Amino acid sequence: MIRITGGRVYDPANGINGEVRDLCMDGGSFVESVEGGRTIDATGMIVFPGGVDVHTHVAGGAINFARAMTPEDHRRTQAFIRTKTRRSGLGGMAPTTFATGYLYAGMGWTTVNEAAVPVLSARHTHEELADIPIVDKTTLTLMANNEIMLDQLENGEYERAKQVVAWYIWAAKSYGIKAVNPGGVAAWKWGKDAKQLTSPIEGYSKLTPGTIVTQLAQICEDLGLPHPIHLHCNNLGAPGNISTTIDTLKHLEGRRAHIAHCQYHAYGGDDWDTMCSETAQLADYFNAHPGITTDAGAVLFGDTVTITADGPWQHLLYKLTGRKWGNLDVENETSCGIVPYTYRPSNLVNAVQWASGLELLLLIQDPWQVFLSTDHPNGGCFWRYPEIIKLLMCADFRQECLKQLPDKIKGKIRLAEIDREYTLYEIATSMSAGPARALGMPKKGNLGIGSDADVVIYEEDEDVERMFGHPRYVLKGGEVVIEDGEIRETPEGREFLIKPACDPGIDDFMRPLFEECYTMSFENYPVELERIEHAEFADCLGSTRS
Amino acid sequence: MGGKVSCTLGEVKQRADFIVYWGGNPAECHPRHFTKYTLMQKSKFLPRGRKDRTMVLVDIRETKSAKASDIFLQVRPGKDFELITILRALIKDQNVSDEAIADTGLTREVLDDLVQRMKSAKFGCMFFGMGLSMTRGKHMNSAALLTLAAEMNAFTKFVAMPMRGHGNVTGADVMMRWQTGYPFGITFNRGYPRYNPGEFSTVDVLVRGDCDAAFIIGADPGGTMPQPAIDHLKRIPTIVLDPHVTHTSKLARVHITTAPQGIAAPGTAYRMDEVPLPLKPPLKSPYPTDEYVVRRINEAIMAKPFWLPDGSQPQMLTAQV
Amino acid sequence: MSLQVIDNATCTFCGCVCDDIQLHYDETRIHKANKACVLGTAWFLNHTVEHKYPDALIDGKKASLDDAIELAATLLHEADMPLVYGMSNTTCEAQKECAALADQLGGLLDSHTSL
Amino acid sequence: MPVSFHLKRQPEVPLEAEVLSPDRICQLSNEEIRSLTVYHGKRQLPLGEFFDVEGERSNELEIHGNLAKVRWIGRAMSQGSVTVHGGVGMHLGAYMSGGQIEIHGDASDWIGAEMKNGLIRVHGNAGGQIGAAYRGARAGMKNGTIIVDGSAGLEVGMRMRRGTIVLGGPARDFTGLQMLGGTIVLLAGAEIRTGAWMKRGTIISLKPLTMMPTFTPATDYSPTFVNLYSKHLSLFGVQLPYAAADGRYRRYAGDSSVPGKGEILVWQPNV
Repeated sequence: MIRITGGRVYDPANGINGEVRDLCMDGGSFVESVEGGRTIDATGMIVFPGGVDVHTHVAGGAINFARAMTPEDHRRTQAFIRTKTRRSGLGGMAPTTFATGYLYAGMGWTTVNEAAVPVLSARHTHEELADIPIVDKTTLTLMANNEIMLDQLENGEYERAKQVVAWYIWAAKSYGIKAVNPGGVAAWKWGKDAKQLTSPIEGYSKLTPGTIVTQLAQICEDLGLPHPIHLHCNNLGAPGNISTTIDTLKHLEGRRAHIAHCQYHAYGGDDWDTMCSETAQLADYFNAHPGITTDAGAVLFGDTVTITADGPWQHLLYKLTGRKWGNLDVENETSCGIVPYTYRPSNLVNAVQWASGLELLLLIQDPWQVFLSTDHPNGGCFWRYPEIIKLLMCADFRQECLKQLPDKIKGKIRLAEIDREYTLYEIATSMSAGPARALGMPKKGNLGIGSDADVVIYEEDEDVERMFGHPRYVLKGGEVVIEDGEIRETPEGREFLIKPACDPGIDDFMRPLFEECYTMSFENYPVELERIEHAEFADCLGSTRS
Repeated sequence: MGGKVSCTLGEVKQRADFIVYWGGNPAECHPRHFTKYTLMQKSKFLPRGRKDRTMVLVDIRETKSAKASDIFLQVRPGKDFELITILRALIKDQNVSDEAIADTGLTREVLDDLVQRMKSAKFGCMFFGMGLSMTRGKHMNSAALLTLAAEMNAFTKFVAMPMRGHGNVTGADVMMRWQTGYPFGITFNRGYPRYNPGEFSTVDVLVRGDCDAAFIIGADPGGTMPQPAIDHLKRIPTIVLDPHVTHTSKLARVHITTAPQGIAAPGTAYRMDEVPLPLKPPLKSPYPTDEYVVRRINEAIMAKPFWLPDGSQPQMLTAQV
Repeated sequence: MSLQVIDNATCTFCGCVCDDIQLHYDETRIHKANKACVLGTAWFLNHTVEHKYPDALIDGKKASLDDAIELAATLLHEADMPLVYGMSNTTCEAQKECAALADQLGGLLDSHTSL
Repeated sequence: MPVSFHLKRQPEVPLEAEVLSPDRICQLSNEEIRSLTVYHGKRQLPLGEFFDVEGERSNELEIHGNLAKVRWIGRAMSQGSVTVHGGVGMHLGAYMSGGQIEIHGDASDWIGAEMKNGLIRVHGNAGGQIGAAYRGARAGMKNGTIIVDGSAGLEVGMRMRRGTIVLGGPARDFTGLQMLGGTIVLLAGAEIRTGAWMKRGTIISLKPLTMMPTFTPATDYSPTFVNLYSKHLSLFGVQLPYAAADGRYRRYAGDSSVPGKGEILVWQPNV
């Protein structure tokens, strides 16, 4: 039992904007009142719901590949020393599992969404998630290049495709689906890509990326997934890709959707020399369509390692940078590529990317629609979020940063003309309330009675980056996990999953198709429920769990 | 800087029309590799199965696997690194002299043909075994082949992967990466993981006599390592966990018999392509599992005083240099 | 007595980790391993539930499991530079305990890969 | 007055003693020096447990004893000098950016790994990975000079970017592996795969080498820079032949597999 008293509370989901309120928690949830227990005096402090990361890559084959590829970064990065009860770990571009939990909790984030899980190695992802302490987790299954599913769409078998998707979600014990470069990764398996939404995909006669986008979004709606389609559009990172992105959004019209890391999809220009920001166009679309959400995928200058299921893009990046390249294609399902990268302010392309991420966060008016993310580790590491918060809250600081960009940037970006500054209320929306709502997690991202008692308490500080980087207290499930910058407790987090309704005959349908393209036994493929540590079921919309 | 470009075995099964085995003998060491994953399978992309695939075997001697191959290339012992480096040059149309090629035991005609086949493949895959990774040059030989595969992607789809032996060695590699950031050769003596193969790798540690106790599980260095390493294991307190009393058990202070994995111990094992698979043990062993025994040892140590003083800080980070 | 059957059992003898083996077994041993290769068959059929070895040995003499665990813990705890090595022929679950052991000991952690 | 250290207790396991560096010692009193922490395996112990220490507050260090198990001496030092009478363990002068190290005895692996500047002189034999990059790093030594009178091990100068390595004795395999720049001088040759995958840089060998197949002989000549280089190296007592009357250098270019623009010069004496 804990009572937090006297703090200025920011709880956008409940419309509370900086009012002084007391919070009580017991048994992991907020309650009306408690008798006894600890009291935390938060007088003069700022109280937020724990952060929710809607799009990150913290566990599974891809990030683990990145860890193996970057020993030089582990040697220089933040190290967490072993204590009697706490495991050691390394931070950096691709933190180890234990350190991932410490770092997220250390800046007040208490829920993370691992946004790319191939079903074939979902067991591996869950094993890693079990080793990430403190935070609660969800996972999204990679679907838009699954050949069994694509074959159904190619043949016009929508209902079958829906069943296949439901089967895969349950096999992976995941929370929803992620669509990466629809059709493009399947083409990459032949060394090709899919850039046009309306052209048939390599290896198919009719199927286009556009069809995949529309139908997959509809499948998510029909299955009642709490989180809508989570879409990584085609043509990521390419100059002039704004037209693809807008075209994709039009294919989604009328449906719910979450567009991942939109910064990477908002460029104009014809080539690397003429590449410029087209964020205004994209932001206008979002402003006119309140039903879709997005996360920024903001870029921060410095070293990182890029990992994405977008194999073709990574091969291009490898050729551009001449640095290390890792690639792992997963049978029938997806691919992933890994390339270490350094974003430099002096590099015109990087400068456009840096500005674009911030522009989107600032030009999309409603913070319930655009969320804080760096697409960790692609645009920058998640533990650098406080830097972004400072850039959003301090227009002067932004202007200062703009000065380090090359002169040629003039005319390519809009950032210099934007004077909007985020309020604390808007930050709380973008880092917690908004992503929780988009993920369909009613007990996250708010401080209402009955919700999960995940709280972060900041001591007010003129230096916003320091304030958000070093919370005074972090509570997870009603337990103090961080106090005065020290890790106090490292409880295990929970994993949320769904069981979408599924035709019982689907197993018989899947088996022969499965055996044709996979190399493991059909029976051994689905992740056993008992492997998920602290599994918690979420309900699908408009249906009760079957 | 090259890289590591790989895929799961199902991709090979479905797509690979060009398969190279380098320094490995799957016919005898991974008997089902051909039939289950690579050569014999039919798929929608390769409907005629074996007929739609070309297999090349590169080795220093004609092993049983040569029978399964379309092309057998006998490389002179110790010339693998040179041969792969020549191929890297040839795919980029760089000039290499006939004498230099002849020195590897092969001819220009053979290599030109190989390069032409590699480039015209739709999906190439190279597997390498211990004949490559354990001979002179070691990790650089593996790096050479991985780099060649990465560079081949300028022309067509190409991947490479090691043919790992020893059951779940891949699982150890994968798990250590997520828990420590490094795949092997790790020390925790400063309270956090540090990595340096050659310094913290077991053979080197034992031969130099750097450790003063050893805990050996699921391996038998007493039967496989060089004599100076074995001699050091005899000198220090060694603890062995194994389903059998092994060579190492015989020189150890403590041996504990455990249940064999997958036969009497449940859990997970990783395939060579890093796909995790569940174990389904049929038998009930009279012995406890490794997992149980190591957890008990961990608990017993937890009850003893902790070695690292409070307030210890990381000191060996290069960021501090 | 009729044999029990497990379908799609996983063989961990080599890196192929085939998971389509059909095992026929009774309380004491595995009698048949369908689909397994010659190496896998030998691996499955050579193990029995027989109490072939002592539970534990200390300095070559039979000892109880508890004594062996306590002595192992003491020896490792006293060492200045203990080594945790191997982990090829064991489960991931046991491997995780081994990593926890090396972390707790402040020792070295290494697998077969480094050879 | 240099601070002098005499090894009094032989470590049983590796002793990590990065505190044996002028930067760490130069401001400290004798007592403070003795209480600096070293790692005997995982145990944190005071330096005084292993060494008798005489003197204080100096950036000149003199160390006596068989230090084969003592690692990281002179790590990241930027000034002063370290002189060792006896052998030393791994990582001698790794990351150093200035000052000098002189070893009257043998050294081990990773001497001057990723060093930025300074001088390391070993009068005995050395191990492998001299001036190399640690695993995964893009570049090894960035500048400075390493001179080993005796032999060396594998991967000498791996991925070095600038600076000079001179080996009096023979080196083993992969000398100059993936070299990016700088110079390696081999007075007694090397085993195989010298210059493999080099991108740029120069390797000079006074003895015949087994060349990688991806190196092409270009010309036999007497390059003027060897003349200048020899004069520079004569400061360290190293002589390179350059007089046309004595012979010429055969220049090999490679490694064409990269493709790289490195060069290997092999001395061809007139007979």
